[in-house]
Amino acid sequence: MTPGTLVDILSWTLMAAGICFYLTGALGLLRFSDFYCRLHAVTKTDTLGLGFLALGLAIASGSLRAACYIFLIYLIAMASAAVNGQLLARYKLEQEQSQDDS
Amino acid sequence: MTVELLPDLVLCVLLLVVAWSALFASTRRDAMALFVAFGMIVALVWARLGAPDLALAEAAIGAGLTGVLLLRAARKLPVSSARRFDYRRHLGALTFIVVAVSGFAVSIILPSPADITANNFDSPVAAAMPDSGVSHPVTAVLLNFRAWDTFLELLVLLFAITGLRQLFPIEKESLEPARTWQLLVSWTRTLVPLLLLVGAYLLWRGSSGPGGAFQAGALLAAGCVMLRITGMLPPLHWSLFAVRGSVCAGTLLFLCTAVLTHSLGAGWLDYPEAHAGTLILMIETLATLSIAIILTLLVAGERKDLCS
Amino acid sequence: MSSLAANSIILYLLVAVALVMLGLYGLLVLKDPIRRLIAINIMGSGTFLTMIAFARRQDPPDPILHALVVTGLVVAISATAFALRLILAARESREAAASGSTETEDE
Amino acid sequence: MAASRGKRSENSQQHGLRTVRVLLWALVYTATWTLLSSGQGWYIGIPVICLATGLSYILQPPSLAFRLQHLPGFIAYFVSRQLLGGMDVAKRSFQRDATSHAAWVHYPFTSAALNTRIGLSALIGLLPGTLGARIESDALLIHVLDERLDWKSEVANLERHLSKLLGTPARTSS
Repeated sequence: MTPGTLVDILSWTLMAAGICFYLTGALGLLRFSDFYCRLHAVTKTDTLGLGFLALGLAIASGSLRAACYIFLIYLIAMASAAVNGQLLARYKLEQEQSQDDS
Repeated sequence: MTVELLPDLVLCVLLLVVAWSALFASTRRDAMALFVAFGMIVALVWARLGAPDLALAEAAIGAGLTGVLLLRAARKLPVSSARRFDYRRHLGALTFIVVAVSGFAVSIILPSPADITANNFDSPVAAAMPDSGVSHPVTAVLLNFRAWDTFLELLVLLFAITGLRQLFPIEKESLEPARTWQLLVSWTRTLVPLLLLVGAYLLWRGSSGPGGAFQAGALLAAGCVMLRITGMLPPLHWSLFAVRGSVCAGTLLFLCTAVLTHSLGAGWLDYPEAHAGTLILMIETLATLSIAIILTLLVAGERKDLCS
Repeated sequence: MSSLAANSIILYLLVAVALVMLGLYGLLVLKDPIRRLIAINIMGSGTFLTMIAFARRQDPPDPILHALVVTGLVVAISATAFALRLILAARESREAAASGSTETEDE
Repeated sequence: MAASRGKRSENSQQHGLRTVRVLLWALVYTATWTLLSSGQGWYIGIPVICLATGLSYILQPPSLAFRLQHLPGFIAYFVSRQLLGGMDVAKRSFQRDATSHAAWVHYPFTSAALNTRIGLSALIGLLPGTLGARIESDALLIHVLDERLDWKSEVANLERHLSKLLGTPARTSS
């Protein structure tokens, strides 16, 4: 087995794992009962799925610059997922509270 | 049927399903969220069809800014009443559309079905590229070969903002600054300088690859909208010269260039070859500024922005 | 950039026609102004898709059509913003007429 | 990156601190531009980096000054927990009543620094079973997927790691 195929296998495995996480996240989105639980499903599995996908792509690209690119995108995507998760939860929460008040 | 067709099929089915649900979702809020999702899928389709410029523009404009625009408007509208389903009306509409549109499509395709996908002509752009001053064909078309289109399009933006100003006096206060949302504020502080950087990169990149004034302007506008929402940017009062100046800057420079090139004898917007690159960069920079400010005003503008 | 199979281009063209039909259908049967606006935007996407699919027939894709669609996108969003303002203004003036005063009320 | 820790009492010192922070961000911007443009186009790059730096002087983004020696430990901890978090949700999406024990809980901060608190509230969303919603004076409102799990030590662990990384001392027990 040449190193090239080994790298291929590794990157494809990582990407497949990433896609599996996305799929379970989508499943959770469909099956979980309320808004907040769905938010859990989306934030966690999506960042993890993206992480695996990014790692797989970075390995497959074989160039340092592309890998840095992908890492930068991943960092920003992860941060925005974390921020968005909280902001959505808070928005929904405050909407519900203001409805209770009125 | 080949394996290559599979991603296209998936994208197409997704596109149609999401378009359908964006139109007929049970609540208006769902409809708008699905429309934003539709924008994202369209961006994917552009990427698949080899149009990265469009994918960038669509992701920033079609999905991002349109979403903010719709959500803001929806807050001021009452909850939509339940739909009554009138079968006869629907059936009539459906029949009319299927007959009309497919009749039109068939009348175009049938005479020469092979011509539809045949590549039997060469774009004149490739031949003219060396004279354009930039090396990216889309930018060359936008700012050199068809500069009139871009100029008129800036005018369309100007018209939109003027129209908006005419309509504003009726509205009351709306945008509530989310100043107390500490995380949002911190995130905005972190992200906005980066958006500026990436926007400038897209502008620079436009001369040799995907990117350009429209994409950069949309990114900058996104940053400005974030700043407005968190209350870190003061209202863009129309009375301020800087605001009016930046709204008109792109159009004015285009106009000056047109007059200058005409008076120098080359013809309207016919750039001298030696300076084409520099001129395009200047026009693009000012156009980016104009587009960013106009889009910000269109999306997040409110009474105190536009009518004071 | 490898060229796309002819079948794919035909597929995208068909989808473009379907999108236009869908948008038109929505425009005819829907009452809610915001949904109608979405319908118009979907029709616009169908039109853009036609242009880009045609552009893809050659390799590299035809930049003229791409450039036209880039401008089209910006025109589309300014039209959307303007239409939303019109919708809101129409509603506000209707409300003002109903309440008999110039004041509009928030819900 | 230098560890920076300063009393906020003196105005000039605070000003110096602000400058250091902004300079760190300027480094980040320069690195980003170099990466994006592969080291070209400085005639636009340099003015834009200056602009972005000026902008961050006005906006004051969160400080980048953290303790480098704690970074590997933090990354290892965070990635491993994130992996667990993703697996947890993946496992739950196959269960029948996965969300029947979801609840709202309050977590009292042990750290007083604002940076740590904001970072904690954002990052907590990526750990197993927790999602921050709002900072309420001295506590964080958290939505947990399963209140029977030990969410408290989960959050406390992250807070400890974050305090170490950012160099903000934990508040003495009150």
